[in-house]
Amino acid sequence: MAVVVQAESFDAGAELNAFSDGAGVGAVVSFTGVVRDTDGTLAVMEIEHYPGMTERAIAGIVDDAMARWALMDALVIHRHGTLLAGDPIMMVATKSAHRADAFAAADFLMDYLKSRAPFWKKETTADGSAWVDAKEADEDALARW
Amino acid sequence: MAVVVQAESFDAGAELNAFSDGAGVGAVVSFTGVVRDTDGTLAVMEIEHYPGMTERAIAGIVDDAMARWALMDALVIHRHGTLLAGDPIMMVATKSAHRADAFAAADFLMDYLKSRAPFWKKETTADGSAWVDAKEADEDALARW
Amino acid sequence: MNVMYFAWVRERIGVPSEEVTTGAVTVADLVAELSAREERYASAFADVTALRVAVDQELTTFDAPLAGVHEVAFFPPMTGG
Amino acid sequence: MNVMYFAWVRERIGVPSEEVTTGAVTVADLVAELSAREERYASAFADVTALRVAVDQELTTFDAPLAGVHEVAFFPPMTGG
Repeated sequence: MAVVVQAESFDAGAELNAFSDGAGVGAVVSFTGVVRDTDGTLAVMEIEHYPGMTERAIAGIVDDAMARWALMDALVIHRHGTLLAGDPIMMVATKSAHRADAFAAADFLMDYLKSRAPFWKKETTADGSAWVDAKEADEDALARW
Repeated sequence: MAVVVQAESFDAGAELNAFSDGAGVGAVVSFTGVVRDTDGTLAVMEIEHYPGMTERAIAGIVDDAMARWALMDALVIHRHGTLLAGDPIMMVATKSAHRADAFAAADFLMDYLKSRAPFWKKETTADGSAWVDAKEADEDALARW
Repeated sequence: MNVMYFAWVRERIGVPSEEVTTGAVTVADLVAELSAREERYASAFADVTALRVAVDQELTTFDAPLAGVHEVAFFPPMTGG
Repeated sequence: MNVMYFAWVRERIGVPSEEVTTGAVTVADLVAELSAREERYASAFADVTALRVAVDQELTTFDAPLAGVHEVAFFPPMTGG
């Protein structure tokens, strides 16, 4: 298991390739979250986090995923600090013998990281800055698991 | 949409990076299938396909996915010919504004490619060669959609 | 019409494809006609529930009509992905 | 104990963290004590249903006891991923 919390950018493709090796691996799933600029007005996205708790919360979520599905490994990278539209925010990867485990675990990791890892996003546009509200749908998504 | 059927290997990380760009993209999901050597005895995997129908069947499956989910794009790469343990067999990638669409579409594409794209795998071990049987679970998985 | 065979169907019949002149009305009729012709066909088609068929590169069923068809392919369930 | 604030809670209270000496038995008691102290706390804690709390870096509820606790953090619902 690898959990990385960093301000620096990362290369999702290089991370995927480095992660994919291993005896018995048949299926690798990755998710990359990108700073989305819905209407072309986003200047910056700032991501605040809770150092210490962040790593601990993510490791706990990854432990849960490893216990629930037959995974060979899981990777989480999550950035904080100032990001621009199109920048990679975070990445999850899972690997398993079979596709169903790799898919379900990656989906689960994303749902829990979204609502249970201590990150907060603030968007700045020409109109000013605003904290991104948590969506009810994201909290509801946890009930799937 | 890109559908690639080829004998040559491919670089999943490079493909993922080339695929991930685009205005409004917030979520990119990839699946990579790898030749799995369960007990260390696999010599080669041969993948036979039906040229012409293969491209047509995959394009039909991708069209279905693009119609069902809000995708900005989808990519399918699938190899045929002779592969060794650890080699990448195929890859699916989807991108969307939101993670739920990207995940569901990639999962759907995999289920349909598994049972509806005309590929057949043959495994050769020290004990000889055998065609891989389709699993009932793979056919059943289609009922999810 | 061009008749194609894949995977173990190809191996049992011994050729990947062949030109067949037939008056068969449906795929099932063609299967019966080929099976009556030689043991290698009878062996490949012994259990059609273990087979799939595509007509002009579209998956279909064994009761599909053959009028105007250019290409019929027989193969086991697919194992892509 | 060390009390931390994140996102708009931090902005309203005006500091990222502070050392608080308190006899509060639960998180809710601490919230009441801080809210009574100054308007900026009252404003940040006006609607605790819009807040989450972590005690020693574990998410918990507002009725959690504070005995032996080193760190309490208040923040809005998380928006990671």
